[in-house]
Order: sequence, then C-alpha cells, then structure tokens
Amino acid sequence: MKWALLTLLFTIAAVLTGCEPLMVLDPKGPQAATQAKDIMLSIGIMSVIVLAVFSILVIMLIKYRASKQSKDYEPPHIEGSTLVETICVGIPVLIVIFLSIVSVQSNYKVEAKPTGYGDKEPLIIYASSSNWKWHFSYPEENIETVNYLYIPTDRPIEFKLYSYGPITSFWIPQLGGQKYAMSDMVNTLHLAADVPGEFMGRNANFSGKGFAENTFNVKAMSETEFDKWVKEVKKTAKPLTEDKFAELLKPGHLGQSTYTGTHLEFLPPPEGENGGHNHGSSHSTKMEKDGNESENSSESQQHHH
Amino acid sequence: MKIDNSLPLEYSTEENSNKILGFWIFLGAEIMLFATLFSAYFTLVDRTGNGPSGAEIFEITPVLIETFLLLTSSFTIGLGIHAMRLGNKKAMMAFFSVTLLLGLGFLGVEIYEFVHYVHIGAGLQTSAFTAILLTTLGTHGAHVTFGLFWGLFIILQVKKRGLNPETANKSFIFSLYWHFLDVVWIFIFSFVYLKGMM
Amino acid sequence: MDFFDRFAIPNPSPAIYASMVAIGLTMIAILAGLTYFKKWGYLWREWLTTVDHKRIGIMYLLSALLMLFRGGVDAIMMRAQLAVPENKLLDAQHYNEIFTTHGIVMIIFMAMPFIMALMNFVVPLQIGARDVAFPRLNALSFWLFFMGAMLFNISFVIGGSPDAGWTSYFPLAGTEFSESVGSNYYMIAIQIAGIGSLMTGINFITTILKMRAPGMTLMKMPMFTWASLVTNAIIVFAFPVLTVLLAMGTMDRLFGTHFFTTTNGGMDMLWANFFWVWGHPEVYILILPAFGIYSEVISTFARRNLYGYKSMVGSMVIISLLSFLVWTHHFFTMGQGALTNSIFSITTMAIAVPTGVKLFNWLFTLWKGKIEVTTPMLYALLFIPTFTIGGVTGVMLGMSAADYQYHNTMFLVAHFHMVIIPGVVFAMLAGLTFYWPKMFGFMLNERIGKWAAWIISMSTLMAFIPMFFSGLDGQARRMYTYSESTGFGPWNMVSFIGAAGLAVGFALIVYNIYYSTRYASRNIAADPWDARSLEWATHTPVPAYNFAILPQVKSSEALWDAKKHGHELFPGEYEKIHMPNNSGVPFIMSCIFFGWGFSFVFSLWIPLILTTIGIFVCMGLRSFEKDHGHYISVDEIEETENNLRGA
Amino acid sequence: MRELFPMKQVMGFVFSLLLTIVALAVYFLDMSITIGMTLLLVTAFIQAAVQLVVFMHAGETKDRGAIYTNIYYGIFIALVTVFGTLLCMIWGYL
Repeated sequence: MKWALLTLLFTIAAVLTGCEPLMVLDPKGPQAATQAKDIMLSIGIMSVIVLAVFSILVIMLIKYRASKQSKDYEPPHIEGSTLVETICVGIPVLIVIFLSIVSVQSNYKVEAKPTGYGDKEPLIIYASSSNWKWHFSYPEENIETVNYLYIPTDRPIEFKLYSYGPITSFWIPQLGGQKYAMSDMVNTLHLAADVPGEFMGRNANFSGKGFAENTFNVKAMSETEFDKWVKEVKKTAKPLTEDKFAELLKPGHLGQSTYTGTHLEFLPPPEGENGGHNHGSSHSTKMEKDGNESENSSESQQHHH
Repeated sequence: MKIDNSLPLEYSTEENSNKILGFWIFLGAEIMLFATLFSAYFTLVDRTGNGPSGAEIFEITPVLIETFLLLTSSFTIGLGIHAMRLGNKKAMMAFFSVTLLLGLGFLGVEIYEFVHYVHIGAGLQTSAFTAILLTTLGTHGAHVTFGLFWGLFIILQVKKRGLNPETANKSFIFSLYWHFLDVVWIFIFSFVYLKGMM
Repeated sequence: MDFFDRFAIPNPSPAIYASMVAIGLTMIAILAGLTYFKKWGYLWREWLTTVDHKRIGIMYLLSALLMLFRGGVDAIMMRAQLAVPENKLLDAQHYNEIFTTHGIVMIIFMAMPFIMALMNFVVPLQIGARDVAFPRLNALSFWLFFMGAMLFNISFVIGGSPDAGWTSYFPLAGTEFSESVGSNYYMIAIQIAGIGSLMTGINFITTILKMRAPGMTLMKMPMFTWASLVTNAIIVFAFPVLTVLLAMGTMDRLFGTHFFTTTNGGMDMLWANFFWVWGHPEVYILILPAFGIYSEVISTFARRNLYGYKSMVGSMVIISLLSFLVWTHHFFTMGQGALTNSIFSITTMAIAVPTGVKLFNWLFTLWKGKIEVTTPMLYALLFIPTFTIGGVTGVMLGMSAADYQYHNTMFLVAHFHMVIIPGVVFAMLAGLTFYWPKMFGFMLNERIGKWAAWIISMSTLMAFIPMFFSGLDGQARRMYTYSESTGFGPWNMVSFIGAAGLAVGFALIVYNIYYSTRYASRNIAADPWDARSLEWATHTPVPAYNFAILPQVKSSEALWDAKKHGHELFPGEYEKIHMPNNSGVPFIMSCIFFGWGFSFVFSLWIPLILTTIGIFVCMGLRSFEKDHGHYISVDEIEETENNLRGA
Repeated sequence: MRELFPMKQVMGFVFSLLLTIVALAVYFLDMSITIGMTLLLVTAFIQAAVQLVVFMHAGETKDRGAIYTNIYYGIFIALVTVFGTLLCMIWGYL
C-alpha cells in the first residue's frame, strides 16, 4: 500500500512540472521575491523533515512488524532516553531559530520601502474597496480609476488601503503579499514592479455575495508610458464628482472606469492615531443596501487590454 | 456518604471537596471572562465616537460608596464562614444577611449610576466606549444580582435544614463567589474609574 | 403576516425545500416509531434523564456522527460547485451559507462532541472512577450542546443560515451587511453549546484531579487522560473569551451597540482579535485528545509502553500554554507592523517543537515493538505522514512575511484540513473503532474498516494536496466560482474527486457499522485488543458502577501490570456503591434553553423573558432539591458481577 | 463575641481599606500616568492577593496545588490576553 502514496506524490510532481509556474512563486517585484525566497527555503527545510519522518516510519514498519518477529518475542519496556529526546528537541529548536531569524528579517523588509530603487520617492496610491469594487486614487497625478491599476516600473509604490464596508484584502500575488483594507484605519502596503507586465489583483478576504468577482487588473509599464497614460486620462476622463462617487459606492459590480480628480478631496480617508475612530459618523457615506447589481458605468473611456 | 470529621464541614465528603475544587476552576474561567471584558475595555476606551469620555461622566462619590459597600460585604461574608466553622448558625446567618444587604446597597447605587449615565447621554448605543463600559459594569452587576438570589436561597436552606455538610458546602462556595466579585470590583474600581479620572 | 415573514428563508432553493420535507418526514417517522414500539418510557428513563457518563458519551457520539453527515454534505456541495470553472450548481449566496455552516458544524458540532464522546466514555474508566465528578452537570453539558446544535441546524429551513464565514468577521456579519437572522443563529447557537463545553471542562478537570483510583498519581495517568486534562484546562480558559465575544456580537446585532460596527468608535478588528484568542486554543482543544488517542493506540498495537512518557506530558503542557500565545498569526496581514508580527511568528513556530517531540516519541514507540496493524493502528500509522505534511505547512504559514502570500488562500485551507483531518478525524475514527467493543459489545469488521481507512486517507491527500498548489497560484478561499483563464480548474477537479472519495470512505464506515451490528460475534472478551490500561479491566458491557471494587494502580499501564506481572488490580471485597440519581432537569432545562435561543434569534421578546425565567426557576429548584443519590447493595453487585462473568 | 471577629480577617479588612485609600491618591494627587498606573497595578494585585489568601482560604486543603496552579494559569493567560490584545489592536500601529 505504500506504493499508493508514492504514486500519488509522483503524479503531483509530474503535474507540477507540466504546468506554468505558480503565481506566487513567479515574482515580478522585490517584495514578492523576498516572499517567494522564504517560501522556497521553508519548503526545502520542511521537505527534509517530512522525508526524515517518512523514512523513520517506513524503517520501523518494515523492521518491527509482528509478522517479521518470532511468536514469543516480548517487546522490552523502554522509558525513553535523555539523549534521544535532547536531539528531538534540539534539532527542531535550531530549525525554528533559523526560520525565526529569516522570518523577522523578511518582516522588516516587506514592511519597508522596497530596496533597489535608489532614493526615488514612492508613488502613493490610495486603494479603497467598496462592495465589490476597487477604487484607486492617485493624489500626485490627481486621477482615479475603478477596478484597474496602472503603475510605473521604476518607482516603489506605497498603497494606502481602506474600505467602505466589510474588511477586504488587497492582493497582487506577483508583486507581493496581501494586506487588509478596513473601514476605520489606513494600512500601508509597500510594493514595486521590476518588469512591465499584466498581473492579477484581487480582494482575498471574503466580503459577501460579490466576493468571487472582486478582482482588478494591474498593468506595470515604464515611467514614460505611465506619464503618457496620465496625460491622456487628464485629457479625456470626466471629473469625479461627489454624486458620481456615491453612485460608484453602491453595492454591485462595475467595469473599469477612469476619472480626473480623486475622492480624497471630498471624502478623506480615515486618519489619526490607529486610524481615527470617527470615520463613518462624521461623513455620512453609508452605502445603500440594495444597489444595482452589475451596474456598468460607461461614462468615461473603458480600458481594455 | 463517608464523612471525614478531620476536615471542616464544608469539605467533609468527597462530593463536597470536589465541588469546592470545581468551583475554583469555574473562578479560573471567570478570570478569563473578565479579562476579556477588560481587554475590550482598554482597547475601546478612547473610541468615544460622538459620545462622552470616561472623565466626563465618572463621579467619585457613588464609586466610593460602591467600593466601600462591596469591600465590607466581602469582610462580613468572611466572618460568616468563620462563624459557620465555629458552628454558630445564628451568627453565620446574621453575617450572611448583612452581606446580602450590603450587596443590595451596592446594586442600588449601581442602578442609580446606570440611570444617570443613560440620562446624560451615555447609553448602550452611544459609542463603543459607553457600550463596553456598561457591558463590563453590567456583567459584574449581573453577577452580584445573581449572587443576591443565590445567597438568599442559601440562608433559607440553612435556616430550615441547619448546618450540615451540604448547606455548609453551599455557603462556603457562595463565599468564594462573593469574594471573587469583590476582587473583580477592585479591578474595575482601579482600572475603569480611577484610571479614567486620573 | 409580517410576524411570520421573518421565519421564511430569504434565499430559497429546491434543495432547501427538499431537505425541509426530508427533515419533516424523518421527524414524523421517529415520533411514530417511538409511539408504535412504545419506546417513549424507555427513551426517557434510559437516555433523556441519564447521568451515566457512558451513555452520555454514546449520545455525544451519535450527535457527532449526525453532524459529520451534515458537514460532509456541505463539503461535497462546495467541492462539486468548484469542480469546474464557472459552475452554476450553486449561486453565490447559497455557497456562502454552505461554507459557513460547514466550518461551524465541523468544528463546534462535529469535532467537539466527538472528543467529548471519547472523553466521556473513556476517562472515568481509564482512571478507575465510578462516574465523573458532577454527573448531572455532565448531562446538562451534553443537552446544552445538543440543543445548540439543533438550533443551529434548523437555521437553513427557518429564517436562513449564517453566511459570513465560520469566523463571521464584522462588519460583514453585522446587521449592516448581513440582514437575515442567520448571524443571530451563529451568535446564539454557539453560545448555548459553548456554555455546555465550559461546564464539561470544569467537570473533567475536577474528575481527573480528584477521582483517580488509589495509587494513580498524576505521572501514572494513561496518556489519553493526560491529554483530556490539558484539553479541559484549555477549554476552561478559552471558552469564556468566546462567551464574551458572542455576547458582544449579539448586542451589536440585536441591541444596536457599536463594538464592531464602522460607526461611533466601533472596531472591526476587535472581533477578529477575540475570535482567535478563543479560536487558536480551540485548535488545540481538538488536537490534544486526538494525540491522546494515538498514544493509546500506538502503544497498544506496538505492544510496547509509550516512549518518553514524561516528555509527552511536558510537551502537552507547553502546547497548552503556547496555544494562548499565538493567536495573532491568524491576522498577520491586519497591519500591526513588523515587531508584533515577529513576536507572534516566533511563538507560532515554537509550537512545532513540542509537537515534533510527540511525533518522534510515537515513532520511537514503534521501535523494538511488535507492530500489529489493526484498523485503529492503521489510522494512527496513516496519521503520522499526512499530519506531518499538515504540520510543516503550519510552520511555513507561521513565517509572517511569507504568510502575506498564503493568507486567505487555498494554501491555508489545505493546511488546516491536512492538520484537522489526519489529526482529529482519523483519531476519532481510530478511537471509535478502538473503543467500539467496549461501548457496544462487539467488534467492527476489520476488513471493511481497513478499506475505509485507506480510502479516507488517500482521498484526504487527493482532496487537499491540490489546494496547496492552487493557493500558491492565486486562488483565494471562499470564492464560489472562478473563470477558466485562471487555470484553477484541474486542481479543483482533483479536489472534487478526493472529496467524493472521502464520502465513499465515510459511507463504508456506516456500512461497517450496519454489517458488524448484524453479523459480528457478541461473544467477545473484556479486553479484545490485548490492551494496557484500566478501561479494559472491567467487564463488557460495562456495569453502571464501572468497577465493582476500585482498582489499585502501580503504573500508567495498570492492566498490563496485572496481565504480565501478576499485579492484583482489585483487592478487597464488595462494598455498597453510591451512585447519582437520574434527572430530567438537565434535559428540560436545555429544552427551555432551545426556546430561549430561538426567541433570541427572532427577537421574540416576551417568550425570551419567559424562557429566561424558566431557566432560573430550574436553577432555583436545583438549589432547594435534596438529591443524595442511591446505593447499589452488595447483593446486587454480586449478582451483576456473576452474570457478567458468566457471559 | 470576640471569637466571631478573628484578628486575621479584621486585619485583612483594614488592610484592604488602606489599599483603597492609597489607590485613591491617583485621583486626588496630581501624578504622571506611569506612576499612577504603577500605583494602581500594585494596589489592585495586592488587594486581590489579600482576598485570595485571607478570605478565600485558597491554601487550606491538599488541593492547594491544583487551586494555585489554576489561579496562576488563569492570571497568566488573562495578562497575555489583555496585553496581547493591546499590542495587536493599538500599540502595534503606533
């Protein structure tokens, strides 16, 4: 029966090699690379442990099966040995210490401005979620997009995350891990894209009926291209008014759309110590409960790629 | 049931001694119950929304009265158990009655305090802070209320059935409960009221 | 009509109506059957009012199996929906309700009663006691759990199921985004069951600390008893957190407070925080008894004493403390910064050390043994490799920077299923098979049992290994559908086949129970497995008083000593035995609790007040009641013992 | 009558009143938050210990080991919960 397990493992390995690289293990930015490196390292170490356990188990089972022993064999009484147990504690402790050091270092890395971009100021983008959409505000460029995100490749990006409604989680697997967006505070997520390309982004935290489709597209491009896009938006897109934004916030799914101006001006994000606790009571932007499902805003130019 | 005469009445049977240990473990759970409330309180204390803060609504006088009543009741119930161990049923019942009266007084002041809070606009629905304040105080107050009925039932039983292993055991366990409520109050007094007014 | 509208299901579907009819018919059939066979009196006298730990254990077991079925059907429906991209089997709302109830049913109403079943049945026997310390409280615990489970389960036919995930994070679970009564059911049904669990915890700690047989010091307790002691300690300190949390959630939903809302200072993170302050220890509440079962099974069938007894005990105590120090790893991505994450990352990974110690001790118990692969042993042997995979991925998840990529993905789902299924489910099935003869007086068929064990374990790998990959490929958990271009399709299809395999495995276990009930020999000895501890020293079926004479114990393997070294287990003569009386109050009080919960869910304030008074009246009556139990006379004991010996 | 008021309990009561008065200093006197909190922590925990030992007879039977273990375990986890929660909910973000 052991072969059954082995066959299964081989099948999985075969399927694996036949496939495209898994998204998380195919990083396109420094943060995702740090995380992928940690993941591969831990998979390596853990495989050794799994192999050790498997082999001890197999050896024990082969050697000490009742059928392999004489009928009158009486297993001895063994209390345990300090030496063996020290080893069983010692090796895991060493592994845990090693992984802790790696983990702590990576923690500080992913929580800081990505390295390797010189002293370039990070581009700040406010990413806020509402049921079940993402709003991206570029205060520096003074534009705002819905459900898609354009970023330059040669600048670090600093996302400011918050939510109009349930907790969501902002995640672009190929650029880096996720972080929660919540209604009463702003979280910061540092990402950067090393190469141009299109990436999948989504809300990873369950947020109700429309959760599965709560995705957005990310396109990384060179800085010149990015600037060109910003200029074009400023020329063609309609301004984002307070009424328009209130309409966008209604629950439902929307296509992609673009605006000049940002909602930050008339509806600032929560602020203050620990996120400022008055958000929601001072601004009355309570979402209407029954908005139009999959209402499609086509007022400004649609971006397809 | 075997009765071990070397121990105080309340421990004298196996069942009795099980009950006392079981109740101590229950108190362990109660520590966690109140610890959770305190964690929530400390987290939400500054989140007053559009409502008042602690410093704006707390008053020292009722709090001091409550503290004094509860501390004294904890002392008298201790004396009640002492009297019980001396076999003095009358004194024990007297001390228990005083304890319950003090508890009733405490509850009266607390109810006054609650009415006052709601009156000045610090109700349950006002803000996260008022909600956790009233919940924490209310949980303690509900324990006291429950204790008043429990204590009354015990006095009635001691009166009718006298001091026997069973009633002694119940009285002792009740005293543990009452002392524990006093301990919880000390923490409320220090970390809700005094810290809030500091 | 307005009044009745609230009881309607907000999102009806043919499947729900069909189950409604099926539930109704089953209820009628049960009631009619009880009446026709005149079993009402029997049911009341022998089961509903019983305070016997063995019968309570069996009732827990039946409830757990029932709930396993319910949770399993949910699981199959989920995997079927995800088997192919853009499937239309379920809509989003229905899928959300199903994964929510799957989680709660499996953890609170399946795994918890399953461990309670084994603890109830085994622990008093294993320590040589006549019952638990507070038999009546034990009955109340069971009935509260049962009524909580029933209340939760009627949600999908009356008023609608909860749909905010088993974690029910606010504000999603608040009234603003979750209007139906579903989340009220969540708050109140779990509250009722939770109170029952807390009382079980107190009861078993007292039992284990105070009622051990003469000679059984703490360090001579069998490992399952140790596991139960540590587990119940965790229950006592973890469940009050849940009590407070659910009360706060209830107040937010029904009384308009602002603990977790987005307005007036409410803090949604606080729900997540307290949920996991309870939730993480809860994981160890489930896994430690399982470890206890494996320790018993492995040492029995390796025919050897457990290797490293002291380190086994020590590691459990350390796990119980560490389990309270790691909860933040469930929300590393909430923004609390690198320092906090680092602290909790280290404590999380530290748990791997005591767990590893246990794993190696089991492996070394096999060393120089004489391994006999019976069904329970097969589960234990299959547990070791599968659980190792689940365990090491846990260490990976503990690395907080990397966790940013695993969080909320199928990788996480794969991890905890690979821990809970081999860890808890295999252990419970092993324990079920192992203790079945003691419970019911016949053995389960070994051949069918082994087939089931292989099918279940291979299907587990097949169902959950693909999720590691789809998670790393960007599949978030709780998505009811995905597009073909994501490439998740093949992974999920394999998962679905695995889930179907699991269903086949469980069906085989049911068939085994049926088959063995019909054909197995009733003529078995008290100790059919040639086991080592006290529970096998008494007769099968176990008499009401467990042991006619209290056993004298010299080591953690008292029965083994008696069998191999001629140690006299039962010295002395029969004496009359004091036993507790049956009582209907726990059952009645729990029924009132059910009414209380139902009124609460639907905000029926007058019934709520009446039932609240009812509950306190029950407590008041108990306070004044004189119940000193009864004695079993020496003659009666002699008669019972002679009959059992003759059998 | 005298035997109804044992010295130990009377002293315990007087001591607990004293501790309350000391704690009150944070209200009546002007002090920094650090000193105030330290004072409150010290008085509250001593106060709890007085109740436990003098009034609740925690150590009087052979179950004292179990009782104290239970209480210490409870206090340990309670402190972890309080400070852990503050760390995750407030301090971690500063």
